Amino acid sequence: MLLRHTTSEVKEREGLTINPAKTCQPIGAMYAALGIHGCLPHSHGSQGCCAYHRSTLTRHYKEPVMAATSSFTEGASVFGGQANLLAAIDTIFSVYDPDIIAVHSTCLSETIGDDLQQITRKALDDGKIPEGKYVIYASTPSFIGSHVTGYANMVAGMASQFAVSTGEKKDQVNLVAGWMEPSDMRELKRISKEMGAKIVLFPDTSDVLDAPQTGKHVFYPKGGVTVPELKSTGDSKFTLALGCISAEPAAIALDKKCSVPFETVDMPIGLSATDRFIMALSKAAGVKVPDSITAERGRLVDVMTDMEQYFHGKKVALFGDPDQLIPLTEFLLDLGMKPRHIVSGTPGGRFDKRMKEILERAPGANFKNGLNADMFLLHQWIKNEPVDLLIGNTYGKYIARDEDIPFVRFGFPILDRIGHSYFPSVGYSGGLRIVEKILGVLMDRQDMTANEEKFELVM
Amino acid sequence: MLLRHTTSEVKEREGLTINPAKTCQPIGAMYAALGIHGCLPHSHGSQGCCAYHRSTLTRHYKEPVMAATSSFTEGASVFGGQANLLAAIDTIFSVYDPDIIAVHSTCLSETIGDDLQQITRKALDDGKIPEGKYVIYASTPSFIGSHVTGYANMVAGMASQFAVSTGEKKDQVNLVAGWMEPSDMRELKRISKEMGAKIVLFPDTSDVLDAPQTGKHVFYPKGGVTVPELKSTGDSKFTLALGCISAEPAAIALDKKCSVPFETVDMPIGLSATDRFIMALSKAAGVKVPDSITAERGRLVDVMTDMEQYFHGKKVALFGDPDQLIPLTEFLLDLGMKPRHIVSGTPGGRFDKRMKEILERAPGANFKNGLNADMFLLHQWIKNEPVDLLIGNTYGKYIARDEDIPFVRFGFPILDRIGHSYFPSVGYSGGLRIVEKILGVLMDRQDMTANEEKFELVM
Amino acid sequence: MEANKTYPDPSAIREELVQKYPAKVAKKRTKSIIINDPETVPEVQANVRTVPGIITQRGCSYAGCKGVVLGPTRDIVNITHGPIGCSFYSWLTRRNQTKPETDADANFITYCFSTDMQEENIVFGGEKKLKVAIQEAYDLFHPKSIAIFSTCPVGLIGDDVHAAAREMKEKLGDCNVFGFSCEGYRGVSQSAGHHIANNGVFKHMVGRNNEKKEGKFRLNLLGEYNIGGDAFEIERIFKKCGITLVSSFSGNSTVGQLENAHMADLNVIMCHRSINYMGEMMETKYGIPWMKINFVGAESSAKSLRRIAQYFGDEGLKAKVEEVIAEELPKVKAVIDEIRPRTEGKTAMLFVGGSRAHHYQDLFTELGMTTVAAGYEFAHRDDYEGREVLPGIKIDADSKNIEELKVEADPELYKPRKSEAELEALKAEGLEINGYEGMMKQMMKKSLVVDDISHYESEKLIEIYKPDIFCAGIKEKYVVQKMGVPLKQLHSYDYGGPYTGFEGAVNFYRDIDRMVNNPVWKLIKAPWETAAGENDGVLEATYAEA
Amino acid sequence: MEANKTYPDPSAIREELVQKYPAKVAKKRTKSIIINDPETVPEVQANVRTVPGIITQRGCSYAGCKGVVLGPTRDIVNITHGPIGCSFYSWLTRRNQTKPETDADANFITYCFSTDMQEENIVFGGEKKLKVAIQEAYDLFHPKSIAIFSTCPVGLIGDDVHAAAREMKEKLGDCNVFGFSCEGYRGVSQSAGHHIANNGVFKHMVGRNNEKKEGKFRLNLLGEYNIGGDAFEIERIFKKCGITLVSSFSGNSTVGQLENAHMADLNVIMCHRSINYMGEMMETKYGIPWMKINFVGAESSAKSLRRIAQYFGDEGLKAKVEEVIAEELPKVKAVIDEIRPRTEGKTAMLFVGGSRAHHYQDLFTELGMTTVAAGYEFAHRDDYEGREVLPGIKIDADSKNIEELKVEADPELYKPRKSEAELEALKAEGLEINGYEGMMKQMMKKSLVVDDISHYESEKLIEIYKPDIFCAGIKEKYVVQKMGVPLKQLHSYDYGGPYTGFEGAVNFYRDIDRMVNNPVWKLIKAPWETAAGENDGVLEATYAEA
Repeated sequence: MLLRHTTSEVKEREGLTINPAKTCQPIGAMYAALGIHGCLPHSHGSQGCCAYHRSTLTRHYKEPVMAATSSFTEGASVFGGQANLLAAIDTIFSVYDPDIIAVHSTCLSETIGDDLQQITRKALDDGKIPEGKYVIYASTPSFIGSHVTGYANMVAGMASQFAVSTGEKKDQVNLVAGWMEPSDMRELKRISKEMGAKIVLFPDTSDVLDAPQTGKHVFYPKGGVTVPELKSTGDSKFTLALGCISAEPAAIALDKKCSVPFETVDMPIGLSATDRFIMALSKAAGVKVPDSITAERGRLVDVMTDMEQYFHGKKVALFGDPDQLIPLTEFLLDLGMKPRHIVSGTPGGRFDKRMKEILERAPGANFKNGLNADMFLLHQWIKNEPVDLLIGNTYGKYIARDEDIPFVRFGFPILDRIGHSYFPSVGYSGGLRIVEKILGVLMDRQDMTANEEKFELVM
Repeated sequence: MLLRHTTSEVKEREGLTINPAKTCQPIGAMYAALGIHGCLPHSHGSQGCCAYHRSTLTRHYKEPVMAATSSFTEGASVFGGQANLLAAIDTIFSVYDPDIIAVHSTCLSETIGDDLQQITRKALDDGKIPEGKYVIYASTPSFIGSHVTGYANMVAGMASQFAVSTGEKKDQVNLVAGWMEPSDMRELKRISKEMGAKIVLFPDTSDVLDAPQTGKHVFYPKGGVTVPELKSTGDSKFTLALGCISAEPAAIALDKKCSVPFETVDMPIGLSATDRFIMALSKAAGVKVPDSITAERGRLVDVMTDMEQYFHGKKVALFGDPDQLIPLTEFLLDLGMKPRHIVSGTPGGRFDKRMKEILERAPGANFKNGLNADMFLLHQWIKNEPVDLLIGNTYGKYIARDEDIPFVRFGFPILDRIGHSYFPSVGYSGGLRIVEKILGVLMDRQDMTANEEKFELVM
Repeated sequence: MEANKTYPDPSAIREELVQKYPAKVAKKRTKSIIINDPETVPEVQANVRTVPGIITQRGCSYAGCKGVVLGPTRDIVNITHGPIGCSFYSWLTRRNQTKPETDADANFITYCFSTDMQEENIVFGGEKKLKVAIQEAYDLFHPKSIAIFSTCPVGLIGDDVHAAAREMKEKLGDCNVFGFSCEGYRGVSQSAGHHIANNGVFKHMVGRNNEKKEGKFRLNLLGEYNIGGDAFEIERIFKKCGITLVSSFSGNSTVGQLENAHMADLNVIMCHRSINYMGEMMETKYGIPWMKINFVGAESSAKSLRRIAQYFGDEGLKAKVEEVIAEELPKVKAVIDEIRPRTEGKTAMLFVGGSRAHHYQDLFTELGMTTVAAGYEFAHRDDYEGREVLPGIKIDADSKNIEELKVEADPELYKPRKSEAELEALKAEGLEINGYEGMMKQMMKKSLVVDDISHYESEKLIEIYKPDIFCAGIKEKYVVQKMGVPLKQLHSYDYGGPYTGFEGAVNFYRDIDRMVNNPVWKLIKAPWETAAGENDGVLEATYAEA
Repeated sequence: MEANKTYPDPSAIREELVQKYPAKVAKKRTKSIIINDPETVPEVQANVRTVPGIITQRGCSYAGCKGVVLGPTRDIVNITHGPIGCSFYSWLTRRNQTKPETDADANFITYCFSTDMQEENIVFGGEKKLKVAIQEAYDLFHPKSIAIFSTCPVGLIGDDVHAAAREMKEKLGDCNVFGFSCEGYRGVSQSAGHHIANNGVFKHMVGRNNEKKEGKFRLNLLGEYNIGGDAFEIERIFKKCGITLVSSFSGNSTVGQLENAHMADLNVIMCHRSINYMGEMMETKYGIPWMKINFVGAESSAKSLRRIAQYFGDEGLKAKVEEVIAEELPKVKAVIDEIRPRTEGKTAMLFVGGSRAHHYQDLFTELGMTTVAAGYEFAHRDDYEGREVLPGIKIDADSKNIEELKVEADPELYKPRKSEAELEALKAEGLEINGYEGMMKQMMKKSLVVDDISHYESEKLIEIYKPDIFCAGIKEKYVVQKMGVPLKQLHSYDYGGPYTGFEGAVNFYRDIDRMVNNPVWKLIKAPWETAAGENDGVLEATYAEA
C-alpha cells in the first residue's frame, strides 16, 4: 500500500493538513498572468516560490513557463522588498522586454507588509517602466485562500488595472475565464464565434501554454488577451463570469470601476452548466443559439441516453477546485452517477451553498471544502464507503492504486498524462470527452475483472 | 485463456481463415451510401446481409442505420432478383421517400448474375423512379476484396453515376474520403475551411452517423454530400483521393468520365501523411498553408518531441484496413516505435508496396494482407515476438487480454467503446488524439505494474 | 387484463400503419397487424415473405442455424463455407456465454472460422477449399466435431457440403463432420435456419452416445442459448432442486451433452419457435415427452419448476421445488415491492424474436406494466395463436423448401418415458404436455399484435402510443431512443443479464426501473428550445413529463 | 582534453551573454561566466545573490532542507510549518525512491504534511497550531520522528519552532521532534537549506544509537538521494563487494540508520555541495574520515570502489572489488561499444545542481561526448575550483545568517578510524581523503563555466553552440526543447534512471543515444516551410542535420 498509514477512522483535525487538495495563491496568479499577451509574471518573494510554481506549471503543461522573481534574501525580508522589486523591474525590461510585468505577492512579502501598489507606483515615478509598458500587480498572500484565489485576484487585477470606461459602449461581452485549460479557453472562443457573439475572453492561455514546436523558443507566444482588449473591457456591455470563485471577482471589479453589469454562471462543464452558459451568453450578446450548437448539445445528450446504463448508480469520489467540482458534480448526477465524497481545499461559502443545492439529488454525500478538506479525509471517506470511480488531479493515483479504483484525471495539476491542455473539457464537446474518459475507465475495469465467460465483445 | 487454442507455431493455411481481419464488400457500400444526403442504402440480396450490416454499423456508431433489402427467397435466387428489386424500389419511394436509393449487390445476387445497371434502367423505364429521384448502384460481390473494396466501389459509383461535366470548370477540389469516421470527415472539412480551400467532400457521414439526440428520429439526417454537389464533382479542377484502396477508384472514375485530374495521397493519419495531405490540398486548391495549420502541426510535433522517451522502441502489433494501416504504421515509426506485426485482410498489391517502403525503417517486421492474413496469424506472430502495444478493432481485445498487451482501439468495428465517431483521428489534432491514447495505455501499464517504490507521480 | 390507459381505436391505428404503403403491400401487411382478443384469438398472418424494400427486423436462415442454434456449443469448430462476411458478423455477436469445466477443455466460441470463398471458388466450385479448410482445422485443433454452414452462393453453385463432410469425416476418423444447407435465401427468416439446424443436430449428434448418466430427474433444456448467462441461472436452480440437466440445446453445451441428450426423460422447451422440432422428433424417435416451460419471470420460473416436478411425479422433488421457491421468491418479492411503485402503470412494446416477445411480458406484468403491442420477428402462427392451429397452417413454397425429416421410433432406443395413461393423467391435472398456447391468449384485449413489424410501423406505433419502453434488437435500439423512448434489447440484453430465473428477474426489474425512470430522458430538449417554443414539442413534452 | 570542434571565441561569447543586461548586472554576471583553464583554474563568482528579475534556475533554502536532504528518509513525519504551497510543491516531486523492508514498516514518503497556516496564524502566531499538528500527527501515525520545516513567514512572525519541537518531544516521550529554520529567504539558494539540514540532522539524529552493527567494511553514503533508484544500484554493488552500508544520507534511509551513522568507519560523499558539512562534522566529532567518491559513470564507479577498498586497506576487499569490476565492466563496455559510434563527437552542456553538473560529465566522456559548457545552480567556489580555495572564500552576509555549528570531539565516541600516519600514507598513495578537487580541473580548456546561469544566458549559449544535448531541470526542459535541442533532466532524470553504478551507466548511455539520435527532431519543420524557404532556417537546419 502506497498510503499504508491511512486508516478509515475519521478524526476531526485542527492543526494538521495531510495531502492537501489545494496549493497556494501565487501559482494561480502566475498562471493567470500567462494569459495576457506579452506578459512576464513576476513573483515578489523568495526565489523558491517562483521555482516551485514554474516547475509545477511546467510539469502540468509540458511547456516553457517563464516568470521572474524578486529573489528575496534575509536582508530584503528584514528591510522590505522594494529595492528588489525595483531592481527586478529594471532588469526585466532590459533583458526580457515584456509589454507587461504582472507582479504577485507571496506570503513572505505580505508578511513583511510590502505594498505592491506603492512600489509599482514608485517604479513608474522613477521612470523604470518604459513608455507603453505596464506593471500590474495582485496581492496573493499564500496564507489566505488557495491557488484558485490567487488566480481570481490576478484576473481581478487585470480588470481593475487595465479596464477603461471611455463612455462609449462596445458591442461586446466580457468573458472572464475561471481557472481552466488553454484548450478550454480555445473552445470558449470557438463556441462564441459559432454563436456570433463578440467577446473579450480573459485571461486566455491558449496559444501560450500549448505553443507549437517550431524549433524556436518564442518567449512571448502569440496567445493571450492583449492590452487593448483588456482596456476595452470597461466599455463592454456585459460581463459573464465563469465560476463564482475564480472568475467573479474580476466581474465585480469591472462593475465597480466601469459599471459593466455582470452575471456569474458555473464554468461550462457538463450538460446543464453548458446549457446555462449558452443561455447566458446568448442573452448577454443578444444572439440566437444557432442550430450547430444545438446539434453539439444533441450529440452529448445522445451519448448520455445511449450509454446511461454504464453510468447509472456508479459511486464517485472527486476532489479539486470548486469552480470545476460544482458543474462536474452536477454533470455526474445528470449522467445518473452517485457522487459520494467531494473535497476541495479552497475555502469559501459559495462552494458549500452550491454543493448543497446540487447534492440534494444525492442524499448522504460527503462534501467539505476549506481547511482540512484534504485528500487524507477523502481517502478515509472512501475507505468507509468505497466508490467505483475517482476523479481528480494526478495525486489521486495513490488512492486509486491502493483502493483499486478506476481513475479519471481531471483538474490541476495533471503531471503524468497529456491531453488536458489540448482537448477541452468545457462545452458540449468537452462533456463528450469527459464521458468518453469515464466510460473508458469503467469499461476497462469491466474488461479487466470479467470472468472469461463474461468477457464482452460489444458494450 | 480466451483464445486457448492458438499456438505459436505458424503453419501456412490455404483453406481456412481464422478470426478475419476484414469483412465483406456490401457493408462498405452501405456505409458509403449513408454519406449521401437523403440516401437509403439498399442491399440486393438475402435479408440476412442487410440485417448483419445494419447491426454491425449500429454497434459501431450507436446510431440508427437505415437500409432496405430485396429480401431474396429461394424463388428469387433461382429466377433472378429483378422482381424483388423493382418491388423494393416501389415500396421504398412510397414509404421512405428518399432522394436516392443506393443499391449494392451481394454474393447471392452476383452469383445468380443479376445486373444492377439493367434492373435500375428498367426501373427508370417503368416509371418506378419518381421525378428528381435517383437510384444508383455498385457491384459489390462478397467473394471479391473486402468491406473496404465495397466502400470504394460505392464511392466510385457515386462519382461515375452523378458527376457531370458541364464544360465550365469550378474553383473547387474534390476530396474523396477513404473509409474514415464521421468525425474524420468533419475534421477534413474544418481543415479545408481553415485553409480557404473550396472542396466537395464525398462521401460524408458526418451529421449522419453522429446525429444529435433531439427526441425525434430524423430518417435522413442533415449530413451527407448532396446530389448537386456530387454532380458538380465533374467540373472540379482537381480530385484528391485519400487512400489508394478505398478512395482512388472514385478519382479514377471521375478522371475517366469527366477528365478531372487527380492525385492519391495516404489518408491523413499521423504527422507525415497529414503533411502530405496539406501540401497536396494546398497545391490542388491553390491556397497557402495558413499559420493556424502550421501551429496545429507544431502542437503535435511538440508532444512528439517532448514525449519521445515513452514511445521509443516500443513494439507494436496492428491490424485493420490498409488505407489506415499505411499512414498509421508510418506515424508509429515517426514516434520512434517499432511496428512488428501487421495484418490486413483486404487484398491488394498497393498495400504490400507501400508497407515495404515504409517498413524499410523497421527491419524484420512481419506484414501480410489479403487471403489468410487474419488475426489468428497476427496472434501467432505475437506469441513468437511479443509486443508492447496492440492496435486494432474491438476483436483485438481477446488477444490483448490473453497476451496481457496494452490495447488501443482503432479502425472498424469498434463495438465496445465510444469516441471514435466524435473525435477525429485524422489531421494533426487527430494525431494528438492517437498519441494521447497510446501514451495513456502505456502509462496505465506502467502505473499498474510498477513496484511501489517505482510508482511515479510525474511522467 | 385491460390496459389502464385509454388508447386510440386500434382499427384506426391499423389503418394509419399501412396507409403509406402501395396498395398490394398495404393489403398484405394488414393481415399481419391484428387487434387482439384473448378469447377468440384471431388469425395472424405469420412466417410469410417480407415485402422487398420494407425495412425489416429479420435476418436469414444462416443466422438462425449457425448464429442461434449451433453457435453456443463450445467444442464444435463451426466453419462457415462462403465469403467472409457471414462468419464475421456471427462472430461473438450473440453473447452466448460458455464456461468450460477446466482450462484444458476445448472452447472455440471466441473463434471465427471461414473458407473465405473467393471469386475462383464461386466460378470453379468451393468444395476443394472447404475440404482443405476442414483438414486444416482438424490439424490445428483436433476438435470432436466440425460443422459446416452454407452461405448463399454455396447452394447456387452446387457445392455439396454434405458429401464433403462425409468424405472428411471418414478421412479424419475421430472427428464428426457434418454440414448444414442453411443458405441465407432459404425460408423467409431465421426460422428456416432453426429448422435446418434442428434437423442436422438430430441427425448428426443426438443419439451417438447411449451412456446413461447419473441423476434421478433427468431432462434436457431446449431453446435456451445462455445469452448473458441465462443458462447459468437455470443451471443454478436445477442444481438446487436436484434436477439433472443432461443436455442444453444449446446454451453452455458441449458436443458430448448433445450426443447423449436422448437419454434424458423429459425435454423442456424455452424458445418454442427455434426448437420445437427437436422436441417433436425426440418424442417420436425416443419417446421423450416435451413440455413448454418459461424461466423468464419469477412466477413463471416457479411455475415451470412445479410443472417439472409434477411431470416427474416425485413427492421429494415436489417438496424440494417448493422449498427452493420459498427460498428464492421472497428475495425477488422484496425487490419488486421496492420497484413496482415506480413502474406500475407504465407501458411496454415488444417486437423481437420468436418467443421472447411472449416470455418477457411476464416480467413486465410482474412490474405492473402493460404490454400494449407485441409481435415476433420470425415466428409462425402457432407461436401467436397456440399449437392447436398447427393442423390448419398451410405450408407455402418457402417452407416447403426446408427439409422435413421423416422420424420413426428407434427400434432399440425408443422407450416412452410416460405411458399414454400417465400422460393423459398429467394432462388432466392441467399439465400441458407437448403443447404451447401461444402469446395472444396472454395479451390484453385490443392490444396490437404485429408480425414482422417494419421500421415504419414501429415508428408510427411509438408516436401513437408513446410507450415507456420498447423492446427489440440492436438495429432498432438507437432509432427508438432517438425518439426519446428507451429501448431494451432482448437479443443481447444490452450486454446485461441474466434475466432468467429468480436472480435474473431481479436483474431485469432493476434494469427496467433504471430505464423507464432515468432522468436523462428529461434532458433532451435544450432549454432555449423549450423557452422559445420553437418545437411543437408534443411528443417530446410527453416524454419529458413521463 | 579539447573539444574536437571549433567554437567561437569564448571571450566574445561572454560579452554577448551579458550585453543586454543593465551595466551593474552585466558587471556582476561577468564574474560568474568563466573561460576555463584546467591548469590555472580561474576564480568563479559563486554562491552569491541572484539579481532580482533574472530568470534563475535556483530554488530556496526550504527546498534544499526539506526537499533535498530530509525528504528521502521514509519514516520521519516531515511537517511543513507554513502556508500550504511549500509542502504541496515538495510532495513527491523529487522522485526519492524508498523501499521499506516489510509492508508493516513506516513509510511517509507518499504523504504531505502541513500546518496550512492561515492569516490568523500569521497575525497571532502559528506555534499553537504547529503543536496541535504535531500532536495530531503523533496520534495518527506514531512516528519515530517528527521534523518541522519553517517556511518564509515563520521566522518573520517569530514562531519558535525549536521551542515547540522541544516541548512536544518532551510531551510525547517516544518521538524525536526537531525543527529546521529553513525559511526560503535564508541564503541565496537551496545551498543554505542543505547546510541547515546537515546541522539539524547532526544535532538531532546522528549519535542517538551507539549500537555497533555487523560488517567488516562499514561506511555511510552521503549526498545520495536515491532519485530514480540510484541508491538501489549502489546498494547492489556494495552488497556484492561485501561493503556494509550503515546509513545513507539520505536516499532510501530510515531514522534508525541515521541515528546510528556515527558508528561507521568511513563517510563517502557523492554530492559534495549538499552534504560536505556532515562529513566534516562527523570527522571532528567522531573521527570518521570522509572521501569524495562518484558512482556516476562506470569508470568512476570502478574507481570509487577501488578507493574504498584502498581506504580500508584490506586485500580481500581489494580482490573482491576487482572481481566485481571485472564482472560488471564488460557488460557496460559492450553497450558502450554499440552506442559510442553514434554519440562520439557530440556535445553537451550541463547546468544543474551542486555536483551533478560535474558527475555527469564522466558519463558523457564515456560516450565520447564533449562538455562545452557547464555550471551549477547552487554551488560554492570549492565545487568549481576545489576545496583548496576554501580558506580564501569570503563569508558574505547571506552565508553568515546560516548557523555554523561548533563541533568538538565527542568525549566518549571520538575515535579516529585511521591514525594521522595512516591517513598520510593513504594520501601519499594518492587517495584524496577529506578533499575534493572540483569540476573545472576536469573540463577542457576554453570550455565555459557559468554559475547560476540565467534563462537568457542559456538561450544564447544554445544559439551559439548548438549542443546536441542540454542537461538541466524541469523549468528549462521545454524551453530548450522548443529550440530543437533535447534536454535531459538531471534532477528527475526525466522519470528514468537509475544512472549510478554499472547498470545505471548503461541506462544513461541508452537514454542519451535515444535523445541525441532521435529522428523526431528532424520533423520539426513543416515541409511547406522548408520548401518556401520562409524561415532563415539556419539554426534549425543545423539541428535537422545533426
